[in-house]
Amino acid sequence: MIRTEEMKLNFGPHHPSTHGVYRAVFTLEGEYITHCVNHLGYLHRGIEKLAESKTYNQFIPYNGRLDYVSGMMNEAAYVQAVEELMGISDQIPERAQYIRVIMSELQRIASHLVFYASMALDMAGSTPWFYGFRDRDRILDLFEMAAGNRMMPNYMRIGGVAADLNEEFLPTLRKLLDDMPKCIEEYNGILTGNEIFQARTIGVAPLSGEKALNYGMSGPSARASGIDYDLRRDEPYGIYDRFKFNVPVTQNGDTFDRYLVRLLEIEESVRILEQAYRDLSEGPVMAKVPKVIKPPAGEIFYRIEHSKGHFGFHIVSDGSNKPYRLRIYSPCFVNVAPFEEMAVGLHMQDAIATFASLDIILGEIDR
Amino acid sequence: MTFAVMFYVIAIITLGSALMMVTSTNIFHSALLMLVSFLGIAAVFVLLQADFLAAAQVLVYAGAITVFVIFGIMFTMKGDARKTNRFSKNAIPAAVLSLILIVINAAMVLKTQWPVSSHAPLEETVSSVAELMLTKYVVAFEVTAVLLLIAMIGAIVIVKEVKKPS
Amino acid sequence: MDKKIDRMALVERLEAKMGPGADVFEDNTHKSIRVSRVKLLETMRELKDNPLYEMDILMNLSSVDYPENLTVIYHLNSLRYQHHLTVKVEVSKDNPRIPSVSSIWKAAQAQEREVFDLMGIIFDGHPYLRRILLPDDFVGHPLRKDFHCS
Amino acid sequence: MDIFIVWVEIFRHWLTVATGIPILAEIIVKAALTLGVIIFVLLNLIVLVWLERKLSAFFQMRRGPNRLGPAGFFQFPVDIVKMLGKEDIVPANADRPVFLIASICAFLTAIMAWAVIPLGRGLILEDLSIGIFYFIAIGSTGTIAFIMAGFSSNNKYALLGGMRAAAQMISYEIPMVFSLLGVIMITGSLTLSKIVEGQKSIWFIIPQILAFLCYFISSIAETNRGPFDMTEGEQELVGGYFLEYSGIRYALFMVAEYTHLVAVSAIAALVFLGGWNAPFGLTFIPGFIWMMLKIYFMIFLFMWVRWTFPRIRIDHLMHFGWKVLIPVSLINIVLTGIGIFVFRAITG
Repeated sequence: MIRTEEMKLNFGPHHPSTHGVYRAVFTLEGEYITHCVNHLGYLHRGIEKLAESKTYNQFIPYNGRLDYVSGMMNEAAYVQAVEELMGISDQIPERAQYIRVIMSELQRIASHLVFYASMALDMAGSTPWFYGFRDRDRILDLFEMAAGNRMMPNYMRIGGVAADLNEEFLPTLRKLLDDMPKCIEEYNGILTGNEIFQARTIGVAPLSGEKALNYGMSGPSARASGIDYDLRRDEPYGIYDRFKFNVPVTQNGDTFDRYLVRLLEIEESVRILEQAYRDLSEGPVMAKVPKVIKPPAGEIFYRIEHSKGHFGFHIVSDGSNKPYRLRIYSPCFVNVAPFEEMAVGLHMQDAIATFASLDIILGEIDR
Repeated sequence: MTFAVMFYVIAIITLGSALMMVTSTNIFHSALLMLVSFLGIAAVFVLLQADFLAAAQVLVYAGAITVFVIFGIMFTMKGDARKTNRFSKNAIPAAVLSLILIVINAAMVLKTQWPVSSHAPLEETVSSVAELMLTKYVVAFEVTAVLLLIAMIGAIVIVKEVKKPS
Repeated sequence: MDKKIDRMALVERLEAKMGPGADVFEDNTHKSIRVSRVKLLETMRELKDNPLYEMDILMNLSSVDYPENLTVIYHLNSLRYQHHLTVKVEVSKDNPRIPSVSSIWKAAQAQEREVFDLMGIIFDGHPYLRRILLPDDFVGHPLRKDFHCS
Repeated sequence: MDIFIVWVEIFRHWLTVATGIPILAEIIVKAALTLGVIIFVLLNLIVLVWLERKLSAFFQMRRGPNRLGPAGFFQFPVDIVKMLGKEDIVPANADRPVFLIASICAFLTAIMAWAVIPLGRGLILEDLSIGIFYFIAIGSTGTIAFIMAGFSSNNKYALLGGMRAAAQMISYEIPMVFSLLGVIMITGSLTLSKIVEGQKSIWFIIPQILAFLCYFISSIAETNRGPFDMTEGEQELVGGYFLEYSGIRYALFMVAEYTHLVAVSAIAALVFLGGWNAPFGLTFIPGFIWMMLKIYFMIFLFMWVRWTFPRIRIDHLMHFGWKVLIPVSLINIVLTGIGIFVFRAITG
């Protein structure tokens, strides 16, 4: 038999499709992958160690640097974890709760739009990129109005949010919500229905629900494999029990499904936003919390449904004003692990599409 | 006069690249020099007013065969390209054989009475070639086609992996 | 769907099943159970396979450097019952070894590597225990309290 | 367009008188004409680079270049200065001579095709009797340049790009040739000017619509443009065969790509869109202008496709080439044969 030489190929750390500084070592036979090894840590900044030398409030800005396309949600997770640890989560004002939901859902849409854009770009469709980023930019404009910063908002506070919404915010949000259905139609029109896109994604790298569970996957990537688990619905945190929405679940777990679930989630987020916009009432945005945050000694593991999966903080407090240990449970770190197994047997082009469909942000993996 | 000059320039390029192809230690360079040699032959065809043959030479030999040769080299190469085309250990017998071949060829070239045509070159070479192929030489043409088909099927069978009985 | 798990009953049942030496007892914060590292693997397998608990998701695997010992903390979750359980295992600082649960949950593979990398706990039976976030030639384990950054 | 030919005749006459040696005058005229064609192609490039930027911007809701000159048209001198100013890097382990020659080869093979492409009646460098066959033969050697570049860079990504180039271009040459065969059967000639003359009454796109589609698709693959830009494959191969090239050598590859694009569009315009024949009897517009309009219409189609679709997978590409395009183009040949037979039977 004629045998071809196997070849080791470094995919990353500086490769256009690794979404950051991730590196995988592929063993290729022709262009098919026979073995894949993940290498992480190129963006490691030691945030967990840093947290031990920062007070609880000082740590808030670091959240934006974790998953840098969904800073608002990271912050929401962190402040809610600390509130839970302090036992003041029932004192948060109504308006602040609604603002948190609005920001989180806007951030979820923004994050999924980045996914949509980069997934298209990883398949060389550069036009959808601009459609995704057009609308993400409008969301970032909203963040700028509220928080003064677009990507690293530093907006959430322990006990509420930093500032009330300014008067422009709600009309702009209204306009965005009105435009969203048309925009979603555009996304579907330009990419979802495309024959080449479907040929390259449907049936590629299927991940069974069982395997996804065993790997501890969560969020849209797991829901694409038929795992019907969404913390917003199943273990509501904050005020999520007040909203009506569906949890999109698909069964095949292939690249196309992971893509589709996220697009459907954008629609559901718009629904939540509509309800939050309707129910938002006047009132204070900050509870009365002590100047120096000193949670009682104890520990907590608190998760939220982040745009990438279950994002959690495991905080151990010794009663001082700094966390004794702060562990960030990041969904991307968990979701990237099965890629080693999924990539085997794929064509290189498919491996890149599959990697994109996992929606990895390296800032969160390497922390 | 100009014709002769052009012929000798082309001949030197063709033969020179062929010689370099044999002596090069890098198999990839050898393949590329073979391409130059093929193009030189095409140029000779052009000089002989056989433009269709020249284009066919470029298309088949330069465009397809060289590419396939390089393709094969790419897939099967191991390690450093610079030492892929080692000299044969049987250099002396090879030299003797080549010498005999050259002598025979030269003798044949010198002995043959070359017919010289005084016809004007054909305007449409393609149609005359086609006519000859489909009338006088149709059997040879068809046999070649069948042979190529057999070769193709054989290649597919060789390359295709035999599935182990499970 | 019963979301709350009866921890007392669970602890008793586990203790009975695992026999002496398992050292299963409830934490004083009433939020987690503690297991001795000798019987960790068996307990975990029981927690995952027993249809009464079905802890099929290993969420967080973190570790804390307490003054007296190192503690590895597993946050387990069940998709079916949607209940959580926190399992803690104490490891001495002199000999930080603990059996790996990566054969039960693959989710543990990467996270155990991370704990090994940052906290220096060695997981016996892990398929490829190497540093994951830090470079391979890094000296020390940064999340230990005796590691100073400056 | 006739004015060009008149000029050339005047120039040739003047040279013959001035030098007194007809063959020398002939050589000088040919050299000048060749230079003229090269300059024409390079001028096209300027427009093409601008057009690609503007069109991609249009498809992506952007503005594109808009600072230098009207609508950013004078971006190109800045580009050229940038390209020339870059360091010409040769990787340490590269196969140096091959690496250096490859980019020039790519440019040469692309420009050589222009010897037989007429831009108007008589506006042709050499109206070969095997014109279209020459074009195909020269086009096939372009593959070698890509393989040379990919192989000599000593880079795994470049090597993969080169391998893809070889596989893809050889596969797509076949449907491209077959799709042109239908037209050749109708006109009974390989000469491009005769093919154009044959379209006086009806453009060949109408009887040969299948062939046109096959030609269009396979020529996208031949020119390595999206969605078939496997050899470049920025997302997976980081640029493919010209990954290690910089500065002017990289620019040469780009020039080759665009030159090839114009050539392929020109052939499409000549063979299927009636060449310099004016549609609807609008003969007061010179044929040269019509020809340019048709070429740019084809280029617009190429760009439209490129900026709309994501990249196809290489094995889908091969399957499509071998299992769809080749059978379809073969069927087209059979249909054309039957059509010619029926037509002859009717007209006698």
